[in-house]
Amino acid sequence: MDINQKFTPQTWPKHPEQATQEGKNKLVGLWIFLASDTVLFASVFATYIALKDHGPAGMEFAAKDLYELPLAFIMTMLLLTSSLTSVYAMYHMKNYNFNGVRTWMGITVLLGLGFLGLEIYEFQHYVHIGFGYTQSAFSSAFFTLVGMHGLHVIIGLIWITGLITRNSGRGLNLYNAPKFFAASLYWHFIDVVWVFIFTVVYLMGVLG
Amino acid sequence: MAHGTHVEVRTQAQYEYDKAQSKAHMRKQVVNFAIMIFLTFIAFAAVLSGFAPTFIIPVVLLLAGIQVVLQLYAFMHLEDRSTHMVGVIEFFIWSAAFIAFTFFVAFTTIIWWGI
Amino acid sequence: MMKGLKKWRLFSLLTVMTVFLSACGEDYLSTLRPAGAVGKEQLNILLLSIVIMALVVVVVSTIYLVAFFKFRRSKLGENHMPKQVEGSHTLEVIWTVIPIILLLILAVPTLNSTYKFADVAAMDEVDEAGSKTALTVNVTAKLYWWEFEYPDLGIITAQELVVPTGEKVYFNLIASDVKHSFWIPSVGGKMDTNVDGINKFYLQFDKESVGLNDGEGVFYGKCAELCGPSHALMDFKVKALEPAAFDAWVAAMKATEGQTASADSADVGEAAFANSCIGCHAVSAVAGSGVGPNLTTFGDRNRLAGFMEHSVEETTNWIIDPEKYKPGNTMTGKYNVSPEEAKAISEYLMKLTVEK
Amino acid sequence: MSSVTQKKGFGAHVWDYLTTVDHKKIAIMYLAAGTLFFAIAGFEALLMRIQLMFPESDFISAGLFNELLTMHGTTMLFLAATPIIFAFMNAIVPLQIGARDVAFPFLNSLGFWLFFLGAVFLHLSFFLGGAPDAGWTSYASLSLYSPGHGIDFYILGLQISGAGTLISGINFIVTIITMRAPGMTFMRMPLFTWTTLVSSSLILFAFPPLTGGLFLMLVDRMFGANFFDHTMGGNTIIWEHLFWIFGHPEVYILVLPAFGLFSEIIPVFARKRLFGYSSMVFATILIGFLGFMVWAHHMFTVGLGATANAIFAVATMAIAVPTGMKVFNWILTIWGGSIKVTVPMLYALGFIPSFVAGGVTGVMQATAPLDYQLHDSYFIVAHFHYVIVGGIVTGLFGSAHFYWPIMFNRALNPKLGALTFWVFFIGFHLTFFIQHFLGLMGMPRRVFTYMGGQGWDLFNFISTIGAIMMGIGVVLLVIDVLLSIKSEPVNKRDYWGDGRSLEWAIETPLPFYNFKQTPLVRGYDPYWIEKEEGNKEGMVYAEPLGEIHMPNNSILPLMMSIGAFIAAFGALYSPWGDQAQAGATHASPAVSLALIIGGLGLTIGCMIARSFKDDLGFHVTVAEIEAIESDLAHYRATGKKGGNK
Ligand code: HEA
Ligand code: HEA
Ligand code: HEC
Ligand code: CUA
Ligand SMILES: [Cu+2]
Repeated sequence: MDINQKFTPQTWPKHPEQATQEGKNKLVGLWIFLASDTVLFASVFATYIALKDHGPAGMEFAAKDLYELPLAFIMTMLLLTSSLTSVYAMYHMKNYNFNGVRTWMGITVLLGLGFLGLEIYEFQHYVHIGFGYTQSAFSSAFFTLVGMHGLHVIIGLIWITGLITRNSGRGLNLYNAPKFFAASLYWHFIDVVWVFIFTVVYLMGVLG
Repeated sequence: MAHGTHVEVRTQAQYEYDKAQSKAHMRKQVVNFAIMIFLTFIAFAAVLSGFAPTFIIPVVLLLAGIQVVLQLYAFMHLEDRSTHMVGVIEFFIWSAAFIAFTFFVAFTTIIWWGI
Repeated sequence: MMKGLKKWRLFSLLTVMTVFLSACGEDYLSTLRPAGAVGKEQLNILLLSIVIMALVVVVVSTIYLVAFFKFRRSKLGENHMPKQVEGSHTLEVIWTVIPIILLLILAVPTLNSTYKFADVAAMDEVDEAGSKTALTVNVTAKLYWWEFEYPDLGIITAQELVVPTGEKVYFNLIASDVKHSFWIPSVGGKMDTNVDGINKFYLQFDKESVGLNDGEGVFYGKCAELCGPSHALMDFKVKALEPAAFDAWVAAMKATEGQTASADSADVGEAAFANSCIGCHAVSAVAGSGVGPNLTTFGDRNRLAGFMEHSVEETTNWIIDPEKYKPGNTMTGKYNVSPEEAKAISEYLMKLTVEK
Repeated sequence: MSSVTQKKGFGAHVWDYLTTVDHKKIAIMYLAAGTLFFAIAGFEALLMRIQLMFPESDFISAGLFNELLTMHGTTMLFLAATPIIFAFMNAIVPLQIGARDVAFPFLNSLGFWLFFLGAVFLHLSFFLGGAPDAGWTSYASLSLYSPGHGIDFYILGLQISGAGTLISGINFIVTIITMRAPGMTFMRMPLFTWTTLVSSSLILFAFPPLTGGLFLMLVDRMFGANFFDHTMGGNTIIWEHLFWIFGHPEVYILVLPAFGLFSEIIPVFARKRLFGYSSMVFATILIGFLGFMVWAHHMFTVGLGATANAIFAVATMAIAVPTGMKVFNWILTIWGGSIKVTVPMLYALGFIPSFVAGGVTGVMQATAPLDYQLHDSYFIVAHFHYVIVGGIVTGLFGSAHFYWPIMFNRALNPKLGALTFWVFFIGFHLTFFIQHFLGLMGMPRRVFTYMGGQGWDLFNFISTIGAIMMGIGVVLLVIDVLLSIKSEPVNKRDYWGDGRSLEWAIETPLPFYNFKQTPLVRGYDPYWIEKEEGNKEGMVYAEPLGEIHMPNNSILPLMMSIGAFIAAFGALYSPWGDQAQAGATHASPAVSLALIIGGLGLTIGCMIARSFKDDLGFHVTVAEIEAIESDLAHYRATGKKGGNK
């Protein structure tokens, strides 16, 4: 594989992300990793469910009164939309349009940043009203679960930003195509996890 | 490790065809996206509707399940059967989902109902 | 005829095994010499499973040895080329079905006993007068000692559990610091004492403990969950009394209500005890849970602190430096007594008894 | 370029190993590290056994005993058995599937260094205030209570080495899925490759719960969270579940590859195709699957309720069926074969009855109401040492003799090997058989001493004698290994004469790129097929001789692991947790933060450096390949290196 190999839209393979052995390895590897990460999240999710609303005698905070749905809804919309924008980026990658990739990945990052900002605001708010990390088993479980997702968001953002910066000068090639594709898969996975977080934590939390 | 990559040059006709295909595919993705948004709306609305939690909880969980399948198969391209080793990947992902499911069941039943 | 013969064979195998196994271990401690219904049922499952397992091991080993000796290259010649077989469906079916059958045989008593041993519904049953029909003991495991409370009788004791024979005794189990596990091997299986919540189960004592182990007259109980340095020493003892004797014991225990040690006593031991020890150790059986073991029946104990020789001398040594005997125990360093006082206290403690 | 053609100084050799991404060298490092930790953990076992030789002995103190116990169990499972198995996977699997290396050579090296530095970190606890002492299971109530930093070392050490294990697991899965030579379909893969795949998948799904559980305990102890503190609403049973969701699959993670190794050894020395190949594959997958559904059989006495106990009891028993399928298939492979009793075969033959004996006691424990008696008694200790020593350790010792020629181009001494086997094997049964009865006679496990006169004295004494014999056996094995360094090189393919799978088709010593051309696989047991057809070349090839693309060495994996190692100290001495409040030594917030951020910064910095510097590997030209091959031929013929210029 030659990193300087030049392509035209016509010579650009239909599946650029899988045109090389390295690309295939990378994608299978990432999927396998996601399977593993799913189980990691499942462990923490299950712990959260078991500890929901459990705290020392006289604990003030219960999920029911704590969560605010409008905020969760906006966050969900941001993340869902960012999933679509990263699909757009992949669409342009297949068409050998690096500018398209860059623009849509950029938008994805912005949406992700918005999500992250809201999450930080939310955490900050909870701590402010006295629902801190060491408050109760419930608070520890909440912050750990949602925070772990937030950490994934941060990693995803760094990853995508890094890819755009690194490759902005040299455009698409068969060496970086699988990298973009892998980053976008990872980003979708973050969205998948969030679907469960807003359902299990926020929606079911508000239901009591 | 592979040797240099063997690159095929597509004919103009093939290229046009692929391009049209992928455009159509992208339109489908937008529809998928609309469905996801719609499902999210229903889930939030259901919770605010004030029905009994015993009814709403299964519904929102089901909606979440549908969204996840959409993400996996549409956005993450699992439906593309030409993906390298896609069957094996599916096997691993669904195994993970199954194991995750057993954790939920175990933790919701035996931890608090048993003791 | 064939069937009868088989039954007879199985039966004699079982007898031989029972005799062999019961030669193993001491009657106050061994799971192989059970002294109660629960333990007996568990021993029966053990025997059944050993028979099945021995069968499996013998069959496998036989086929394997035959194969091994029959097909040595030294016998077949260096150049012998065996036939390259792929497998056999018939054989595969056989060795799938037979194990399944064996496991099903084992599964029946498993399910049966699992539900039976977990059935503690009788704990809440009351007679017409509204008092409980079954005896319940609250067991609290603490670093490294055991507290036994009889909630319906209003008495409490430590280190030595006293129970009546011939009836089911129910237990509420909990730990107050770290997890332990409550086990009386010769009476029945164990149950953990968690810190998070109460576990319930029952045991039945069918044999009086009087004649056991050369006059000591107790069953041995063990802590079966690693709980720190002195886990190995967290033993307790069990006295199983016939119902009348048990009732007498309960009455004697109740009679200790209000008993205490006086700081003004002429007995140097009692006075010193009242000054240094009474904060943790009660000397009345009608008292709440304590920081240290309730010592009302100390004079009746068979062991000191669960495992040491029960004598004035050893008690004195214990009081002077418990850490030496039970590393990590929670009594160490919480009081100050001279060796002379310690000896006097020991003598005083030996006089605390309800049984004589 | 080639390691054969150039003479190198000592420093260059060390550097070569620190930076290598070659699966064969990583295998050797895994083997060396694993053996070191096996010796340490075995030594700890000997100390424990000597303490238990006589009642009321005061050879070692109660606290130290608990530390030895914990470190013995933890080290044996995570730091001895796992790496030695990884050593064989690394050395053999790429050869068996005809690949040049694993899918991610860089990650392979990272996995090793994370494992190794995590292991070193854990062992530093002995010198920094005391080792962990809550058992390898580290149940939450006791491990939160435990003073000092022992448990913190356990958490962080396992977290780091566990990450390494997970990375290696993913790597093997991808390697086996994507890197097989043409013609190597899934149903033609040798069983060791299959068991590696299934066992790696178990790692994939079982390690995350451990990582999760350890993380919860980490924040509980070091950062004031409350997952397991019941006074704050926490629940210690969650730890038990997470631990055993991991812990049960873990034992199959270890035993499946051992099964795979025996499935390689037995057909070779029976000179016969593995009986029931497809049912062996099926059984392996089934065991892996069932392995996830039975974890609560370690928790029968916890009080989960009758229904949970009943379900888990029956599910556990079910595992006997696929395992039995495997046992019978091995025996039927022997049946009708032509058995040559070599040292590896001795181990295989000793394995079958020992493992069955251990397996059936497992089924007895699965019988929940009976387990109320057996749980946490020496019966359990007997059970798991029978399956572990009888199954895994025999597998590893046997494979060491079996694969030594491929890994080192030397053979171990057969006479000494047989002696080792007998001493070790007899010692093993002496040690552990008798422990079944100790358990039934009421002896709990994890006791540092026992009072005399409870009927346990004689059996404990015998058990210790057996352990000493095992120790002698291990020392003999080590002597054997040392002697082999000076022995004649093997210099040939198919050392045992009856090799069947691809790894036997290459002449030793192996060039760093393995097969010079990718082989074409024409059926199950490909090398056997070629031999049957009289192919003297070894294999037929799927491609003409051409340029070979190989990965570059890199020091970054080691640097990244060092970063994690440093950060772990920052967390260990964190001033924010309950530990610090309880008075254990701790650092100031600034120092702790500096270590955490600095360490993780080093790790992340290396990652960024890695992704910003394109690493495309290098190409070995046809001329170079030919030179290397002729060098090797020259070496094989004359015993001299680099003669051919
Ligand atoms: C390599 C490791 C290994 C393996 C392979 C096994 C295999 C099995 N184990 Fe074991 N086990 C451990 C390692 C292992 N175990 C460890 C380390 C512990 C203790 C952990 C701790 O507490 O520290 C433990 C503890 C343990 C317990 C918990 C006991 C307790 O603490 O109370 C149980 C209970 O069910 C159990 C069951 C089983 C079963 C049913 C199998 C089965 O897989 C065995 C199947 C095999 C056979 C049955 C033999 C071959 C089959 C045939 C020949 C067919 C015919 C057979 C029949 C019909 C029976 N094991
Ligand atoms: C892979 C797993 C494995 C292996 C191989 C072993 C091997 C051995 N184990 Fe281990 N053991 C466990 C895993 C293992 N164990 C686990 C998980 C526990 C439970 C821990 C817990 O409860 O938390 C346990 C617990 C355990 C106990 C119970 C302790 C207790 O409950 O109180 C005992 C006691 O007899 C014991 C003994 C032995 C012995 C004698 C060996 C022998 O086979 C060891 C043989 C090896 C040697 C003797 C080494 C010889 C080497 C030297 C002498 C050094 C030579 C030096 C050089 C060459 C430089 N083990
Ligand atoms: C801090 C509370 C505390 C104080 C003060 C204390 N003890 Fe104890 N004592 C304990 C505890 C806890 C144990 C159980 C130790 C164990 O077995 O691990 C115990 C055990 C004993 C035992 C053995 C009990 C048995 O049933 O076998 C004796 C005897 C005893 N203490 C006597 C004394 C005397 C005498 C003093 C005063 C000089 C004293 N204790 C002061 C807490 C205390
Ligand atoms: Cu209490 Cu062990
Ligand atoms: Cu298990």
